[in-house]
Amino acid sequence: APVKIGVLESLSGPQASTGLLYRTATKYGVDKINAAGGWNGEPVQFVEYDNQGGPAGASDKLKAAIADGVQIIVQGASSAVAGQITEDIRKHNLRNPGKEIIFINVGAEAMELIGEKCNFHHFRFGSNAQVRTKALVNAMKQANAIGSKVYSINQNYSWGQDMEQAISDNASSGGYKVVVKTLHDVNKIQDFAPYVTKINAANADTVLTGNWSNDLLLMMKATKAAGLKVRFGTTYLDQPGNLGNAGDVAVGHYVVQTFNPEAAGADGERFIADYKARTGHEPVFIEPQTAFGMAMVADALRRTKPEAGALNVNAFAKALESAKVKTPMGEITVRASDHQALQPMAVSVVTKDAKYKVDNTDMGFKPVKRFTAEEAATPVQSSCNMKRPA
Amino acid sequence: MNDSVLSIRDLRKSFGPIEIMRGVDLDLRPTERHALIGPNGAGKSTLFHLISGNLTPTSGEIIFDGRQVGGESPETLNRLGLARSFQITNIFPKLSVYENIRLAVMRPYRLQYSFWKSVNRLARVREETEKLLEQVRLNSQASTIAGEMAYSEQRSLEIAITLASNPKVILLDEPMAGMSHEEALYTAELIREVTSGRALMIVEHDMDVVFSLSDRISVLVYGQLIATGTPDEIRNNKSVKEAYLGEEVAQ
Amino acid sequence: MDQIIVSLLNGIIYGLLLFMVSAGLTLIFGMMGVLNFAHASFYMLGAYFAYTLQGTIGFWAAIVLAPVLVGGIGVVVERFFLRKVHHHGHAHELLLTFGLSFIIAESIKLFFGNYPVDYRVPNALDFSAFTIGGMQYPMYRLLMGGVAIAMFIVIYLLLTRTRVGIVVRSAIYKPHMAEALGHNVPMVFMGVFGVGAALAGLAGAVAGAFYTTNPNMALELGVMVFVVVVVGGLGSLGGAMLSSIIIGIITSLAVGVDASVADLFAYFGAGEWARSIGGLMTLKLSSMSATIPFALMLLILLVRPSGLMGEKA
Amino acid sequence: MNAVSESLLSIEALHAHYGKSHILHGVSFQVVRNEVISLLGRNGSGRSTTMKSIMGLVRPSSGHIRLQGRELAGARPYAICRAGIAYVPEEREVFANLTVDENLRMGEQPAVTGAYQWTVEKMFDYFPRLKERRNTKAGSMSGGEQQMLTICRSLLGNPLVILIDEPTEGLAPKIVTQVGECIKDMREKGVSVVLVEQKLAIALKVSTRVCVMGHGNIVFEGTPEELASDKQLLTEWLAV
Amino acid sequence: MKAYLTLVVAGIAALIALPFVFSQGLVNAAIQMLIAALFASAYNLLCGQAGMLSFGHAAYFGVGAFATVHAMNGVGGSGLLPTPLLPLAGAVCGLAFGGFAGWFATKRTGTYFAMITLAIAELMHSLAPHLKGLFGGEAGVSAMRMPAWGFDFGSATQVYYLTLAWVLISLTLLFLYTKTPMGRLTYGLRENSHRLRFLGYNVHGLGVSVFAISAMFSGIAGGLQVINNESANYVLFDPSLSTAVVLNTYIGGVNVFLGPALGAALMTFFGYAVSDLTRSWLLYQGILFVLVMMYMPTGLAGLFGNAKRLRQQFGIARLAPVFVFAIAGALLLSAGGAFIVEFLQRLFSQEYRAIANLSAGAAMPPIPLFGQTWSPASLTTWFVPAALLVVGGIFAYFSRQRLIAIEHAVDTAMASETIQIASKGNIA
Ligand SMILES: Nc1ncnc2c1ncn2[C@@H]1O[C@H](COP(=O)(O)OP(=O)(O)OP(=O)(O)O)[C@@H](O)[C@H]1O
Ligand SMILES: Nc1ncnc2c1ncn2[C@@H]1O[C@H](COP(=O)(O)OP(=O)(O)OP(=O)(O)O)[C@@H](O)[C@H]1O
Ligand SMILES: CC(C)C[C@H](N)C(=O)O
Ligand SMILES: [Mg+2]
Ligand SMILES: [Mg+2]
Repeated sequence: APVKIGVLESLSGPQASTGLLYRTATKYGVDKINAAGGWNGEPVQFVEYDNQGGPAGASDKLKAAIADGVQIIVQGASSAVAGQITEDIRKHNLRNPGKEIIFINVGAEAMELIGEKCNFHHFRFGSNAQVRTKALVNAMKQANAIGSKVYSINQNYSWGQDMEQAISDNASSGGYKVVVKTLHDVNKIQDFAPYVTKINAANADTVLTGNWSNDLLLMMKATKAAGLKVRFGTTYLDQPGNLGNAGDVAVGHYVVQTFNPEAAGADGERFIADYKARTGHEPVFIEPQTAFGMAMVADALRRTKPEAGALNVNAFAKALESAKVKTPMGEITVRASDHQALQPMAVSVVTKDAKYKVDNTDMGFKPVKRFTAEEAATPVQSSCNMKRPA
Repeated sequence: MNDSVLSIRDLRKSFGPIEIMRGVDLDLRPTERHALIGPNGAGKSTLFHLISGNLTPTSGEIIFDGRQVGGESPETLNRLGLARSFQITNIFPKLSVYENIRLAVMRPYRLQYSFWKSVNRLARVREETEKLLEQVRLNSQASTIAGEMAYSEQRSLEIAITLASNPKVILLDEPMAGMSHEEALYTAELIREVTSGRALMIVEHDMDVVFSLSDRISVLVYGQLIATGTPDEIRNNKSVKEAYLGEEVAQ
Repeated sequence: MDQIIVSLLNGIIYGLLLFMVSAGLTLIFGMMGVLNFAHASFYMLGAYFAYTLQGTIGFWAAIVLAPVLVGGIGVVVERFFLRKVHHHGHAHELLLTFGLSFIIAESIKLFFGNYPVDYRVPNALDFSAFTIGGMQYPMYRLLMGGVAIAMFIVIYLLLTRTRVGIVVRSAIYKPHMAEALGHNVPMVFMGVFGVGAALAGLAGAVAGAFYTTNPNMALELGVMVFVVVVVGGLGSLGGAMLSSIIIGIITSLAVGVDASVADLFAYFGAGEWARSIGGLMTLKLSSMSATIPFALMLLILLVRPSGLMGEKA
Repeated sequence: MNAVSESLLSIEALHAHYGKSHILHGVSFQVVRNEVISLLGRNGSGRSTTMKSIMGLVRPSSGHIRLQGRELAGARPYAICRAGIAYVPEEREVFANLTVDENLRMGEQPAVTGAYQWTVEKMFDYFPRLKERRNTKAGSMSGGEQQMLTICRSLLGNPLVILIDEPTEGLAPKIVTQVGECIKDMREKGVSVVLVEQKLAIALKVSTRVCVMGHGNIVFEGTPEELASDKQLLTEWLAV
Repeated sequence: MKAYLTLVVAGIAALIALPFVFSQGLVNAAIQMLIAALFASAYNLLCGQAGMLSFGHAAYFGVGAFATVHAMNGVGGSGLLPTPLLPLAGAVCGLAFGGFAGWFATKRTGTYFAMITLAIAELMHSLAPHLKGLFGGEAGVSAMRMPAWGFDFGSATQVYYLTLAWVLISLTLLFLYTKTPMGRLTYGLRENSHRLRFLGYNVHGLGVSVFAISAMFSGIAGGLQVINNESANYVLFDPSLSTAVVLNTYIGGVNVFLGPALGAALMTFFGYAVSDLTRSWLLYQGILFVLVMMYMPTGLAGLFGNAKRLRQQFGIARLAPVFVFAIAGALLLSAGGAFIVEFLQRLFSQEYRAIANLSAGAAMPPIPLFGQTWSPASLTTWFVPAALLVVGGIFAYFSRQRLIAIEHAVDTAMASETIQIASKGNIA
C-alpha cells in the first residue's frame, strides 16, 4: 500500500495563515519524495485535514486520518494542537500495536513536547524556546545589542511561558537583568500602547519576545508610534506581512531563524529557486524548516524497507532517529533521547542592505551570526522519559 | 372588622414624587361582590397591583386572612388564595387554550418541579380543565392557539385562567372591556356563578354590570376612597356623580 | 506621574476607539433591537475598503468614501436580508447577522488573503503631537479621539434634534402603529442600519491604519463592542461613551499593575495563605487585562442590569 | 344620500383575508365631509378589519379605497396616513417606552390641504389628565389614560378622515361623554369620523349615519333614527 | 403518530447497524454527530422550550468535559465510576454549575439573560488558561479510557456504542420531560413568565431548574466528547462552540423535538465532509446559515413539516413537479455558487498569484477545478457558472409559481363557498 502522509493543520479560521504555509511546505516535501521515486515503487500520497484551528478539531481529524490509513501526521502551527496530537497518537499506538502512526512536528516549539510529553512517535523538526533564546541572546550580546536591562514580554500560553523562562535562564550568560516580565492574552489585545508605556517606564534597553503574528506586529507599531528607542529581539519577525506592516520601525531588530537565505549561500539560492518554482513563492517563516523536516522524512523513508509491502512505522521511526540531511544551512540530525532535531540556527538583523528584501519593502534580514547544530543545541530535559518499543 | 378576608389600612404608593395611592382603607368580606369604580387614572389598577404583589406599597398595611402581606411576591399571594386578572389581556398567546387553562389548574397540585409524572395521566387536572373550558364557553376552541382567538374570547380565557386555582379572593380588572353587550351580560352571569361563596373585587366601567353584579361599591378618586356603599347609595351620591358618573349615566 | 498621565491618555483614546466601533452598534442594537453580530465585520470592511481605495484616491478621500460604501452594504443587508427575517423575531435576525459575519470574513480572506494588508498611517500624519516622560505621543491617536468625539456629537444631535430617535424606538415594538402614524418605518430602519454600518466603517477606516488590517480584526473586537454596549446600557449613546472610556482606562491601567489578589492579602498578613491556595489568587492583574471587561460586564448586569446609563428594562 | 362626487372617502367592494380566512366580502360605503359614520355589528363582524384594511394594515385582497378620488388600496400605511387618514386602534397601541409627550410628537404630521390644524394644547384642553402626566412613560399610564393618548396622537396628524376603533373602551362614564363631545368637535372642525363603537347609545348619539356590518358585509345603511326604530334589525344584527 | 414511531424505531435500528456498514472514519464522524445532537437537544430545552436564548452554553459543555476528564484520571475508569458511567461526572458537575450560573442568569430575561450567559462563558474562556491546575493551561488535560465491563473501549466502534447508548437515553429522557407537568410549565415560562407568577408558580425556581437540567445534559455531551477524545482543553469554552450550538439548533428547527438534533448532526457531518474538500467551508457555512434563516425560518424540521403538510393537502401527484423543480433548482444553484466560490478562491489564492507573477506578462495560467482546467480570461469559464445559476433560478421560480398556482386553485374553490354563505346573509 502507498504511504500516506497527512498534514493536519489549521486550514480555516483565524490561524489559517500559518497552517496554509505548513501545508504548502509539506506538499513541497512530498512532491520531492515522489520526484525521487516515491517509496516502495509507489508515489507517496499527500492528504490534508483541516483541524479547524483547535485541539478538539485536531483530535477528530486525527481519527479520520487514521481511519484513512495515514501513517505519518505532519503539523506545526500551535503547540496546543501539537499537545493534543502527540497524546492521541501515544494512546493510539499503545492500543494498536503493529498499527502505529508517527507525528512529524514541524514547528510547535513548546518545551513539554520533548519534556513531559516526549514520546517515541513524536519528532520535532523545528527548534524550541531554549534553543532560540540561547542563540538570540548570544548573537545580540556579541553585536553589543542586548544592553543590560531586558524587558520580557510574551503570550500567555505554553510557548510564551517557555520563552519567558528561557529569557530568564539566559540572563547571566547574556549579562543582562530581566527588569519586567509580562505575559499577555494571546491574540486578544488590540492596543499595545499601554505595554509600550510600561516598557518605557521600565527603562529597558532591549525587549525580548516570543510573540508572533498580530501580537508582535501591533506591539512594534505601537513602539514606533511612541518613538520609543528600544531594540527588539524576536523569534518570528520573519512571518510574512510583519515587515511590510511595521515599516521602518523594524530596522535594527533581531530575529533568530532556522533558515536565512543570505546565510545559506549558493545552496540556499538553489533551494529558494526550486521552492519558488514548485510553489510560486520564496520559502519564508516556517516553510524552510518544514521542508528540511520533510527531507529528513525522505531520508528515513529511503532507508526503511517495506514489510509485506507496507511501512513499518517503528522501523521508520528508528531510521528517522539516525537520519541525516545536509541543508543549505548545514547538517540536521535527530537527538534520539528526546527526538528533538539538532539544526543550525542563524540570528539576523533587519536592515536595508540585506540581500533578500521581503514583503515588497527595502528591508530584509541580514545574518549577523550563525550557529552550528551543536552550538545551538541545549540539553535534554530531565522530564523526558521516553518509552521505546521493544 | 375581623370578618373581612382582605383589609387595607392607610395604603400609600408613590411613583417618584407623585403619590398615586393616598391613604386607602378598604375591607372585603369573605363572600361579597365588591366593585371598585373611579375615574381613569384614579389608581384602581394600581390598588390591584399592590394587593396582588405586583407592586410594593410605600406604606400602609394589606391584611389577607389575618396575615400582613404587603410586599409579598405574587406567587406567595396566589398560594394563599388570591387570584387576579389583568386589564390588558395576559395569557399564554402561543399555547392552546386547553394548555393555557391546564397550566393554571395544575398549580394547587404542587406539580411545579414534577418531572417524573406524565401530565396526561393527571385525571383530576384534566377534569377541572374541561369543566372550566365549558364554563367560559371555550370548549369548541380547546385546541385553538390562544393568541389567534377574537379579543373577547381572549378575555374569557383570561377569566378562566384566573379562576383555575380555586382562589378565596378574586380580583378582576375590567373583565368585560371590549365585549359586546350580549357577551358582557353572559360574562357577568358567569362571574356571579363562579364567585359565589368567595370574595370578588371587580373594577369595571360598565355601570349596568357594576350596579347589577355588586353587593357593595367603593369609589376611588385620585388615590382616595370617597365613598363605599350599596349600589343605590352610590348611584345617588352627589360627589360620585360629579367625579365619576357624570350626569347622564346617573339618571 | 508622567506614566500615569500617558496611561490615562492611552486608555481614553483606546476607549474612544471602542466607542467609535460601538456607536453604530448602540444605534442599531438599542434602537432597532437587532443584535448585529456582523457589526465588527463592517468595521473590518471599512478598513479594507479604505486600504483598497487609498492607493487610487488618496488617504483622506478613502476615509470618506469607505464608510459610504460600508453604509451602502449596511443598507443592502437591512433591505434584502434583515427585513425578510424581521417578523421571525430577534433570534433569527441575530443568526442571520452571524452568518453574514462569516461570509464577510471569508470573502475578505478570499480576496485579500490571510495576512494583514499593508495599510498604514500616511506619512503626513505620522508625527508626534507632544512628548511626555520621554515618549512621543502620536498625533494620529489624537486624531482618532477627535473623530470619535465628532461622531458622538453628530449622533447626539441626530437623536435629539430630529424625530428619528423616537420613531425608531417606537417602531421596534409597534412598527405597524408607527407606520400608521405616517412614518416610513422600513425606510427609517434602513437608514439607521446604514448609518450604523457606516459609522463602523469609518472606525475601521481610521483605526485600521493605526492598528492592523487583517481578516481577524472583526473577531478580536467583536465581543468587546458588545461588552461596551451592554455595560453602557442598551441604546444609550452616553452610556456607550462612558463605558468605552471606563473599559479603555481600566485595561490600560491594569497592564501596569503586576499585583495579584494574593498581594492584596499580603497587606493583611495573609499573603502566604493566599498564595498557597493558588488559582485565581495568584493571577497577576496585568496578565488579565483582557478578562477584566467581561468580569465588569457580569458585575454590571447583576447589579444594574440596565447598564450604566440605560433605561430600565 | 349625498352624491358620490361629493364623497371624501369611498370604499368599494373591499375584500380582505387573514391567511386563508376570508373576512371582508365586498364592503362598500362612502364618507362625505363633516360627518360621523358609525360601523356597528356584533363582535367579530369585521369592523376592525375594515378599518385596518382602509389604513393598509391589512392588505386588501381586492376592492378600492379612494380618498378624494385618489386610489389608496395597496398603499403602505404611512402613505395612507400622509394622504390624510388617521387611525385610532382598538388595542390602545401606545408606545410604552416613550413618554406622553414623545407619543404625541410621533403623531404630528403636516396638515394636508383643507385639513384643520390641531395642537397639543388643544388636546390637553380635552383631556387635562394627559397634561399632568406628560412626562410619564406611556406604558405606566392607566388604561383609560392610554386611550385618551391614542386619540390625541392620531388627531395631531391633522387628518381629513379619522378612523376610531372603540374609543370608549375602558373609559369612565364621564370621560365617555367627553369623548362624545370630542368627536362632535372633530366634525365641526371639518374632520370626517368613521367610528366603531360597542356602546350603541353613544354611537347613535354622535353619528350622522350608521352602517351595520354582518358576515363581513354592510347589511344596513341609514340614519341613527332609522336604525333605532328598526327592532328587527337591532335584534338580528346587533343582538340588543 | 404511529408513522412517527416507526420512523424513530427505524432510525435507531439504522444507528445500531451503522458501524457494520461504514468505515472507521465515518464511525468517528457519527460519534461527533451524536454528541452534537445531544448538545443541541439539551440546548433546545433552554432555548426552544423555555425561550431563554443563551449565548454561552459551551460553558456547561466544557464543565461537563473537564469533570469527566478529571474523573477519568482520578478514578481511573474503575470502582464506582467505570468508564461507561463516566459521563455521570459530567452530568453532576453540569447540573451543579448550571444551577449556580443559572441562578444568576435567570434573574434577568431577554437580551440581558443572553448577555449574562455570554459573560459567564467568556469569563470561563479567558480565565481557564490561567488556571493551570484545573484546566491544564492551554495544553489541556488528557486521560485514557480504561477497560470496564468486559470492553476495552479501544476501538471507535465500542466508543460509538457507548455514545449511542448515552445519547439515546438522554434524548428519551429529554423527550419524556416535555410530557411532564414541569415540561409543560417550561413552555409557559417561554410564553409569559409574568403571568405564571400570578398563577402561584415560582418563576425563578423554575427557570433555574430548567437551566440546570439543560446544563446537565450539556455536561453529559461534554463528558461523551471527553470519552471520545480522551482529553479536554480550555478551547471547549470558546465562544464559537456556544454559537455553533445556537446555529445548529436553529438550523434544525426549535419547534420540533428532534429538529435541533437533526440540525446538529447534519452540520457536524457537513463540517466533517466539506472542510477537507474546500478551503472555503466557513464561507459555505455562512451562506447556508443565511439561506436557512431567510428561506427556512422554521429550520429543516419545518421544511419537512411543510412538505408533509403540502402532500397531505394536495396529494403527491400534483406536487411532484414542484418538488422536482425545487430540487433541481437547488442543485443547480449550489453547483453554480460552489463553482464561483471555488474558482475565485483559486484565482485569488497566494499560490496562484505567485505562479501568475512568475509568468508575468503572459496570459493568466488556467486554473484546475472539478477535473478540468479553466482559463480566467476565457468566456466559457464565466459562462458555466452563470448558466448554472440562471437555469437554477428559473427552476426555482417555476417551482414557486407552480406551488402558488396549486394553492390558488384550492383557494378559489374554498372562497366561492364562503361567498355563497355571505350572499345568503345579504338576502336576509
Ligand atoms: N409605574 C408607574 N410610574 C408612574 N406612574 C404610574 C405608574 N403606574 C401607574 N402610574 C400612574 O398612576 C395612576 C393610576 O393608574 P391606574 O392604572 O391604577 O389607574 P386606574 O384607576 O386603573 O385607571 P383606568 O380606569 O384608566 O384603568 C395613573 O395616572 C398612572 O399614570
Ligand atoms: N389576526 C387575525 N388572524 C386571524 N383571524 C383574525 C385576526 N384578527 C381578527 N380575526 C378574525 O376576523 C374576524 C373579524 O374580526 P374583527 O376584529 O374585524 O371584528 P370586530 O367586528 O372588530 O369585532 P370585535 O368586537 O371583537 O372587535 C373575527 O372572526 C376574528 O376572529
Ligand atoms: C508556528 C509557531 C509560531 C508556533 C509556536 N512556536 C507555538 O509553539 O505555538
Ligand atoms: Mg386600570
Ligand atoms: Mg374590533
